[in-house]
Amino acid sequence: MITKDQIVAWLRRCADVLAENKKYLTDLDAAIGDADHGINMDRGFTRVVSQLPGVEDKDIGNILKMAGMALISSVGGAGGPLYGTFFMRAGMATAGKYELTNADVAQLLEAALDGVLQRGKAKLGDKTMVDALTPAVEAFKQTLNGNAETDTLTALEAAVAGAKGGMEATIPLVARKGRASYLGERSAGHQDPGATSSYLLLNALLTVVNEA
Amino acid sequence: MITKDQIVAWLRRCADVLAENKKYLTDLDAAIGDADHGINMDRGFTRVVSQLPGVEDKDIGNILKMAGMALISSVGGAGGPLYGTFFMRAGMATAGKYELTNADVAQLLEAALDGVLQRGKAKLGDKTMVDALTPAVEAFKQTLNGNAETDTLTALEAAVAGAKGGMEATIPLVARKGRASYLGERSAGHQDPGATSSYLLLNALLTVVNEA
Amino acid sequence: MKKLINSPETFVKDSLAGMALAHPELIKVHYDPNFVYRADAPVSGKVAVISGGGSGHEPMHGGFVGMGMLTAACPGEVFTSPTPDQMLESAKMVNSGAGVLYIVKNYTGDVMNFEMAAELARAEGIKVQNILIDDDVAVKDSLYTAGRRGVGNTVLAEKIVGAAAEKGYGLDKLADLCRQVNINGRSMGMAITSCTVPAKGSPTFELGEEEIEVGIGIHGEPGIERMGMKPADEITEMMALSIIEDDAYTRTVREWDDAKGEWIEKELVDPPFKAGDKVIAFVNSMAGTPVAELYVVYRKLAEICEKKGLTIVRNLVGPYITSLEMQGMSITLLKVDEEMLGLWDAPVNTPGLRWGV
Amino acid sequence: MKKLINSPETFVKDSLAGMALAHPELIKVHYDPNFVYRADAPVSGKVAVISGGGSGHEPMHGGFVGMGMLTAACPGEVFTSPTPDQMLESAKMVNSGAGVLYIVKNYTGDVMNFEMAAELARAEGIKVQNILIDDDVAVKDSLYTAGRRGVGNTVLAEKIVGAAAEKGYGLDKLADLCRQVNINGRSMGMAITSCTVPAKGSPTFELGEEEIEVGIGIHGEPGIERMGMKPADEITEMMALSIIEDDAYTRTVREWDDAKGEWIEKELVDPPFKAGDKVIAFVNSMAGTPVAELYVVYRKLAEICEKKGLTIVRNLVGPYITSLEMQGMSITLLKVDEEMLGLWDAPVNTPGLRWGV
Ligand SMILES: Nc1ncnc2c1ncn2[C@@H]1O[C@H](COP(=O)(O)OP(=O)(O)O)[C@@H](O)[C@H]1O
Ligand SMILES: Nc1ncnc2c1ncn2[C@@H]1O[C@H](COP(=O)(O)OP(=O)(O)O)[C@@H](O)[C@H]1O
Ligand SMILES: [Mg+2]
Ligand SMILES: [Mg+2]
Ligand SMILES: [Mg+2]
Ligand SMILES: [Mg+2]
Repeated sequence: MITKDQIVAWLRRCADVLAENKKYLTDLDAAIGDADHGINMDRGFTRVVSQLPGVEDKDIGNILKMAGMALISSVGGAGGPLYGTFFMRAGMATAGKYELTNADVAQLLEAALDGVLQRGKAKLGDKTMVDALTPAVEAFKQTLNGNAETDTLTALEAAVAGAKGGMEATIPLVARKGRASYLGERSAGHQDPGATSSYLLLNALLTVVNEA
Repeated sequence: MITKDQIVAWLRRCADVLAENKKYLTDLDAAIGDADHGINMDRGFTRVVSQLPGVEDKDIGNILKMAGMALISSVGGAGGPLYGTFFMRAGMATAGKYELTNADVAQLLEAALDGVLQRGKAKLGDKTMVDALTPAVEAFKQTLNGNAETDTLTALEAAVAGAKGGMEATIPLVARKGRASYLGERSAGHQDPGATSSYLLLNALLTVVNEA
Repeated sequence: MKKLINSPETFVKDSLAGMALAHPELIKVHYDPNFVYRADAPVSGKVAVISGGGSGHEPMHGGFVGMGMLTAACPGEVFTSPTPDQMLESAKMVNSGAGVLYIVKNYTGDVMNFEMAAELARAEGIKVQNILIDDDVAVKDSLYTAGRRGVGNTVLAEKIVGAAAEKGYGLDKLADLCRQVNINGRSMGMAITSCTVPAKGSPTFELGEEEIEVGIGIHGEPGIERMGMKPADEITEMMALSIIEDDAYTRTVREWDDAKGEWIEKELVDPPFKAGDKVIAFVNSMAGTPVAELYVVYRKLAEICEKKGLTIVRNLVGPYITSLEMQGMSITLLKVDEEMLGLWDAPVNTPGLRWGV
Repeated sequence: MKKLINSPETFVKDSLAGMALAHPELIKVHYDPNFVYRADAPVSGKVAVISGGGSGHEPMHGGFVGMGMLTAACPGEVFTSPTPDQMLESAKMVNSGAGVLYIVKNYTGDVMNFEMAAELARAEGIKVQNILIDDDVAVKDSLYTAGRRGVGNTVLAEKIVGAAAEKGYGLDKLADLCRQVNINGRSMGMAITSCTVPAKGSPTFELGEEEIEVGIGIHGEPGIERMGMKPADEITEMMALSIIEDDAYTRTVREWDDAKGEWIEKELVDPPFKAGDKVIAFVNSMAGTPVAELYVVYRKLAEICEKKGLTIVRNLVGPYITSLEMQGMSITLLKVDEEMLGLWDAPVNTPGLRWGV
């Protein structure tokens, strides 16, 4: 079970984590992109947090949609539409809810990933955030599979482990989508910044749920 | 006595010396000017030498005037008009001659210096080529003074010593003319590039006469 | 990092404010969301031409807003694509009812943001078409990448399409023209020094004392090859030949099909240059390279074009699509027909480009 | 040293050749001696306006040759004043019989070479006047120096005087106008990085990672003060106030007295700015600073002018009088009356400046 307050705490936690990792993500992006991913994500979540007070008393769906809109209109670049879509779809999947069952969380994650896939048209192995998100969503669903009793924490731990594995697995890959793809073979040997921020966002959720 | 051939040898020698000292003069100019004096003088004397064949059989006056014209139309900057005028006036002072007595040389030097003074309006102590040329011309005349027997070499040696002293004496001076004057007090502590090239030119004449 | 800015955070807004103060008769600036628009917009009966992209490429795009060129421009953060709300709000501000053409440089971020903007604008009843510019021949294996980047040809497209909008071309005809300009233009860039993104504060890449990088993008994206410094003529020849001898180039783009009411995939083919072509030759500074050096490049480029049978009918030489303070240059050749040439010559009055007025 | 040149020796000529190829309808280039001249010169009945100076400041001066501005320009080697034969031959080529005005930046070399040229031209029966531009307020104690340097105001003078020549002003009236423009304009420059003279191959001066130099000249001459990097607003304020609050400035110049047939000394006084003045504001890039940063500076400059009661009636923002690839900028303010303003607005058609055509 994840409560509305935990969702709000998650978004604040995302802002903190991205502020802490601003330079790290930007440096990753400098190697194979244009050195702005950390700066963009930090700007985006600063905006999200600044708009939280206006929606904190609404349902989870509305809160996540607000986050999506805020990201879309403040991040820019590739990250903006992708993470914006991620949270918009997450919000649509949780419309009207004030707490989320494991099944709700699974739906949220699946819808969000679908949004990213539709918007960006990346496939697994293209060295993008999809490479972290896909195994995470898979692991979450698998952990639940036929086992309604599994607690959210365990499933989230599996998801985050999946994201981490996916993120690290981007290192040897040659990018086929986004700015890193211009480097061709030279993109191999570097961890993808978007996969890294995806891992950080999911890990932030785990931390929040863990603290409860 | 200085012969026409020695004058021709002098001009060639000037070209060699300036080529050798191109970087040195340019570095001096970088400190208090615009880093081109050596480059300019080298370009100028390369032009002089290239035009020598056309006038080598003419009189000293014509040869020196050619040098003046060549410098005027190839050096540019402050050095061009000043050294151009120097050699033009030297040429006018030696019109029709094929060899120069000590008195002729004194006249040549005096006329040349006068030209520089008229063109540039610098006074002694302004930290310019005038500071090397003036003591040189003075020393040459003084050495001859009332002593028609003095040989040219001795007088030239005195002149070059005068130029050297004048050149070195520019070091502590604050520039009041030319580009170095923009530095105000900051021009002190550096040797003037124009005074240095003047010393080199006179020393080249000494070398040539000495070799004879 | 040494730049004439007050802070990385205020750079884009301060610069927009200065531009607005300097050219009040040509442009206005809207803040939050940020966009530059024609002082006299909306222009009755005319299609609005809007472009945008990350900041740091000035005068492109904001400096190309004005009579005969862009109706509006959306500046993002430095090197970061702008956001859909900028594109939407500017469209609402300058749409005369004749519709909006978004000119989009082919970068993942720009493409996605402009697609979202188009969807939002359509939802508000505005007719919109997005046309891509993807002219950078330095991007190889484009089947496996995000495709060729949009670079120098964007400037030429904005001029030509802007003139056509001024002449009263309808949205579909304008989109056709923009697509024609895109497939007939090719570019390549090189860097002598790196740029420094203000928010990062250190150079994007490092080049040695005697090193250059050929094939870089306008955001300091790595190029094809790093090599020792060479005479300008050699560099120019290498780049000009890469452009002129580039094969037919095929790729799929997404455009909106108004009849079907959905995005469709379209295959576009750039025809290779051939002897007899008339071209506009554009030698562009990445900002830090002075115009005197651009003319050295232009001299050689003109010689090569002549040798290859291309007739340069017009040229543009200067810093028009820049990369912050980067030293380097790019070359663009655009094959033109009489229609495009007439539109190129048509009057233009913007902060960055002006003639005929 | 990394530059887009073929060699230091060929740089000036290659660049001139490229410019001639790019703008055949506007200009022609003569080699040995080198000068750029209007394609349609001599222009019957009009006084020829000729300027020149060291190369490395492009587009000034060659890029300002054309209808409504310069009739000819003499480029020297990089940062080295051109020679009298260039000035003489260009005068002979473009003189229509109405005489020649030499616009001379106040550097010892330029002054002497142009004086020699004037003497030579007069000997050939050409009416000539030399007018100095000396607007750099960074030069202090000018009683003990070669005086203030000619910098940004040169661009404005060439535009205004060129327009007046186009209108048919006679030589004396033109010389008067040029003198008026000179005494009413003041400038100041600053550098973020040094330039590198090609023949020298290394930077003229060294600035630290966080150092700037205020008061530099356009040849990398040292400035008034070296200081730590500051926000653009602070730098702009410091420079703008140095210009606006500069006292009356008195100096002696040499001009030719036609009646007396000799050079005479003339005392000229620059009146200080005062509230109510109308000014042209010119924010210039030393080349390496991109226009986006210039607008940041312009924003603050406009604010300061307003506070000081100066009305900016026109502005010019861009790289017009540069210093090779130097990063930095200069500010020029020129007090104008109705006559000058009308001449500023008059059509101009040159490679570097164009409007009204
Ligand atoms: N088509 C795509 N689908 C999914 N993710 C993508 C795609 N293109 C890029 N990305 C992700 O976006 C990240 C870069 O984001 P960011 O730096 O914010 O954008 P930009 O490349 O526009 O500067 C990449 O590391 C990658 O993970
Ligand atoms: N008015 C002057 N009279 C005499 N010599 C001068 C004058 N102005 C400058 N000089 C000399 O010229 C030298 C600089 O020459 P150069 O570097 O060729 O010219 P520029 O300063 O134009 O670059 C100075 O070192 C100085 O000796
Ligand atoms: Mg990025
Ligand atoms: Mg010098
Ligand atoms: Mg980006
Ligand atoms: Mg010089």
